[in-house]
Amino acid sequence: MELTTILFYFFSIATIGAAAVMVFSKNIVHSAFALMFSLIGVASLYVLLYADFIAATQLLVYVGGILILILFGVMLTTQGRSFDYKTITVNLVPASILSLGVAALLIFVFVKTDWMISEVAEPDQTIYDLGMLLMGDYVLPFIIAGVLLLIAIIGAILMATRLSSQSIKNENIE
Amino acid sequence: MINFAANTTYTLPILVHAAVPLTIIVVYALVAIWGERKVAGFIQDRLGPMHVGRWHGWAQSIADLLKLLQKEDIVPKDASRFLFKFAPFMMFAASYAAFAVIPFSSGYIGSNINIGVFYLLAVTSLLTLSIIMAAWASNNKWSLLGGMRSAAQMVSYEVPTIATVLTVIVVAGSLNLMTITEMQAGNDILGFLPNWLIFQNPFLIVAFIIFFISILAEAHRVPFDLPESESELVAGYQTEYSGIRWAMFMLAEYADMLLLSLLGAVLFFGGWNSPFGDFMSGPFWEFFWFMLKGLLLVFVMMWIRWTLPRYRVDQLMHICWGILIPLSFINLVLVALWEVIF
Amino acid sequence: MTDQISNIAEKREMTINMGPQHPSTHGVLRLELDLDGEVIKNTRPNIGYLHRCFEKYAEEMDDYSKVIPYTDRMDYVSAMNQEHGYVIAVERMLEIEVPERVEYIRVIMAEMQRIASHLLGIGAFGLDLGAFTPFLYCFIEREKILDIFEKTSGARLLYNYYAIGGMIKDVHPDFKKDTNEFVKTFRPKIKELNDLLSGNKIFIKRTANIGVLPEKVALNYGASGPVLRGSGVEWDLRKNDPYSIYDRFDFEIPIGKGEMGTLGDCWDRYIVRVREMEQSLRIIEQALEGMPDEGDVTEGIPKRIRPKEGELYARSETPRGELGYYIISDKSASPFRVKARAPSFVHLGLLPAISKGALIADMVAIVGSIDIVLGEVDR
Amino acid sequence: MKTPEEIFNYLTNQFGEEDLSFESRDIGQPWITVLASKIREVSKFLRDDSELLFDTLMCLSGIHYPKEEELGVAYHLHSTKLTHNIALKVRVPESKPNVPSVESIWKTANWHEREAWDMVGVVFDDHPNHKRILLPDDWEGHPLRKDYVQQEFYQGMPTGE
Repeated sequence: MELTTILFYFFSIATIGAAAVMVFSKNIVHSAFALMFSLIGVASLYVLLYADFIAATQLLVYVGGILILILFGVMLTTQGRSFDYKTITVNLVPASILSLGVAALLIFVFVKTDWMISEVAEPDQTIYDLGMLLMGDYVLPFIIAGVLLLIAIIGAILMATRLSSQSIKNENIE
Repeated sequence: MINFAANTTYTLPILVHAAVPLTIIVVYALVAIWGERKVAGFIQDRLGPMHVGRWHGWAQSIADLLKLLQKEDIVPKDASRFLFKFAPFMMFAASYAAFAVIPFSSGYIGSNINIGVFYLLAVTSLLTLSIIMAAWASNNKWSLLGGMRSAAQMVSYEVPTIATVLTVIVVAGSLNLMTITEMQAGNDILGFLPNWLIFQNPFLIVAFIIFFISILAEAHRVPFDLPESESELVAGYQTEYSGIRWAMFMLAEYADMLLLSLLGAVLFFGGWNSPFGDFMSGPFWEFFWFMLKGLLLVFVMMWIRWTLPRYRVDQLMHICWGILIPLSFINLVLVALWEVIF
Repeated sequence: MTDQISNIAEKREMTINMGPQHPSTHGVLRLELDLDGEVIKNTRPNIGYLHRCFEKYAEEMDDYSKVIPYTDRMDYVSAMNQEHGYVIAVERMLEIEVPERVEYIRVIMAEMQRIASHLLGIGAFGLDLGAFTPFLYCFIEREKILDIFEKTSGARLLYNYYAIGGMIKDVHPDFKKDTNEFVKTFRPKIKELNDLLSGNKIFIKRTANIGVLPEKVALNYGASGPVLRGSGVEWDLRKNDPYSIYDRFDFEIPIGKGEMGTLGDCWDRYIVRVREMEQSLRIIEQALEGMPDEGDVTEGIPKRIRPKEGELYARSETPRGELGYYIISDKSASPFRVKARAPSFVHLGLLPAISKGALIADMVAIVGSIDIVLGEVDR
Repeated sequence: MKTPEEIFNYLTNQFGEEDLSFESRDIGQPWITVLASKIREVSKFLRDDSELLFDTLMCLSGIHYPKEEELGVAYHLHSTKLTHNIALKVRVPESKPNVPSVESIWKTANWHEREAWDMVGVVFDDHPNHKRILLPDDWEGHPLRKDYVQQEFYQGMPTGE
């Protein structure tokens, strides 16, 4: 076996295992950290596919951004007590049926598709093409997404300042 | 079956490559901890360590390391055991992994990938998570408060860091740290100044100041050392740690300091380029110059550490969101304009 | 909508224990804080961890002078001032005069101790705010004072040097020279300290407008010393109710003026201490000049201390504020009741009032700025 | 600026002779003994009257008088505006040691009254937080009473040496 193959299986198993822990863990913070391992595993798989830019983006955005946001949300909304993060499973039967159906569908598609296997050569300019595409063909969606994010940030700031000016008020003393 | 014999051609160089930065980090950490004490001693009008190893207590950090190795590894009863034990190693792994793209000299770089800077920033964002992990797993309110603070701080200060790194990339036109370094060779500016980026564009001086303030915050150094501010939060996320795990945190912190300083050296001060053109160049001297630049920045961090008080958490956030981020974006535009005009 | 938000905010409260083992509570003090995020909603100080029954001991002693070593242990960073307060109280009960030279030595010792105590207070305050270096600079100077004390009394912290009616022994022959030397070298150090801390932007940001104590509140809570003066009240027992020979010296009472923020904030309380050190230097200089060279300091010590029946409340200005001794005598050799009114005890009592709405980091600044000594709070 | 005698005369004009008495001994300072039930009224007057203006309570001490089987509370007042001092004293029997709290008049009294309760056992009515302050909440007895006997065990731990 090649080293890359070993690494591929290692990261695949790690990703799937972490995902399983995330789903089955009763503790929501444990789930969040399992999600982290899963995301890092996916990033490693991207690296094995020579998609280094996507791998780094995966780390920066999902692990460094969204996951931290999730953890923040979990920790702040549970009133600061550190061990009250239990989750329970509801709607066991419909959920199982639905997920089994989706799984069957995916396996069916996986088996049925006529996969074309080709040897990937290591590209030496991954980001150059990406940049060209973003600033060329897809410049409009790119800018629209940027404006949307800007509006979201302004909205968030507006909401945050209103809330904090209410709660942080130095009360006068008698 | 795994055929190791066939793989030695791959595995051995990889292991050697991995070992080089590790050696540099460990040796640097031992020197830096001793150095920090000496700097503190000098600033505070005292001697610092003097006894261990006779000459100015040079062996003090080795003795400390041995002491830490022998200490009991305490895990609090209600802690989340796996995460508690894992967090320090993950933190060190994150800062260690980032060293892969640092060009130590023209002859040595761990991995010469195209997206060097981007990879470095992405990997260091794992530091934040490991701090949250340690903070939460300790099951201690002070730890949790410290973890939350540090997460907020690091996430915020990542923005100005990335924005200033972006200004350098605009000038350099590459994300590859090796390429960025190579293009700063030579001494052409005003006839004698080296072609370092900080001299190439006046707005990059502003960028460097913003960058340096942000890395102070990213590396949890005074005046932004709120996550572990000993007078308020006891020791922040490290409160419950002892022995080797605590040593791992310290190692990671010092490694992080060096990493960000070296990044600063690459981005603004010409990386491994000698300040005297061809004089004193060559792979070994390049390594010397590079480390010298990085350690100088580390020294400035220590100097600040022992001089200033620390900010409060809301003031810290205000500096980031209210001053550094707008300034860095305005600066980005100005740098770009300068590049277009000249 | 607003109601909902405030409801959520209320539910989010978390109670946290600051202390008894915490680096910035200056001893074994436990503060129960109700937090909303990092904003303090309520503070409940819990004290008594260092309680040693000073008052009970004082009543059990068979001699008034045996109480003096216990007064040292009340405020252990300004032991000389504690002794001074007790000694003048008993002397007033006995209605005795003390020799001239004794008075001068007492004043010099007390003022040196005031500088030493303020140095510790300021240094620790800086340390609370993360400035480590000023702390050590302060300690270097404090060390010099302690060296002078050690030469004379033999002890560095708990001196037992004052006696009722005199001093235990005469000062060391080098005393005058050493003290003059110290006064000369210390002035520039205050400037150094001002450069490092008082004028530091970050330090001002951390202390100005924080923990504001208005004048009226300060008086109602019985504040005294630098805490009261920081709120702009020109009140110093050395001037307003002179004891010993303080009326002979020319010095000013520094008060807070709200220079960096609101009147009565942490910075004001801090700067009052810095300026007080300068005034203490002035007093020491004048006292060294006026001190008689000859005179037996032990001759005035009475053999038998048995005050007549009566009671009095004698107060003196320690570095922390008004130290009062309320002593009741029933004609026996031991006091019937000794109550010590410790300034730190009173100042800690006003902590909940000035810390409402502050952040945890401000709490550290506030506790540091009122400069408590737990030995005195718990007695 | 008034002497204690003047303050006493001023007070008797306001409150009458029967509630107040002026006392002094061989040495030290004189004091005014006030009837326990009147202490809050008198305190309020002392604080607010324009000729007295006692804005600070310097000290509040609990005292045990074993011979008379009485508890006492001494109030030392002081005016920063007019720079005069006065001492008040309240005596109550051990069997019914209730004294109205002056916490609403001078906030200093809050902790001092708690200490007096803790050490001597004076009960302050209307105190907002009437708990022990220096000793643990479940401690037995009041140490500064002359007849105090230390409990042998505290929560299973021996208290002696």
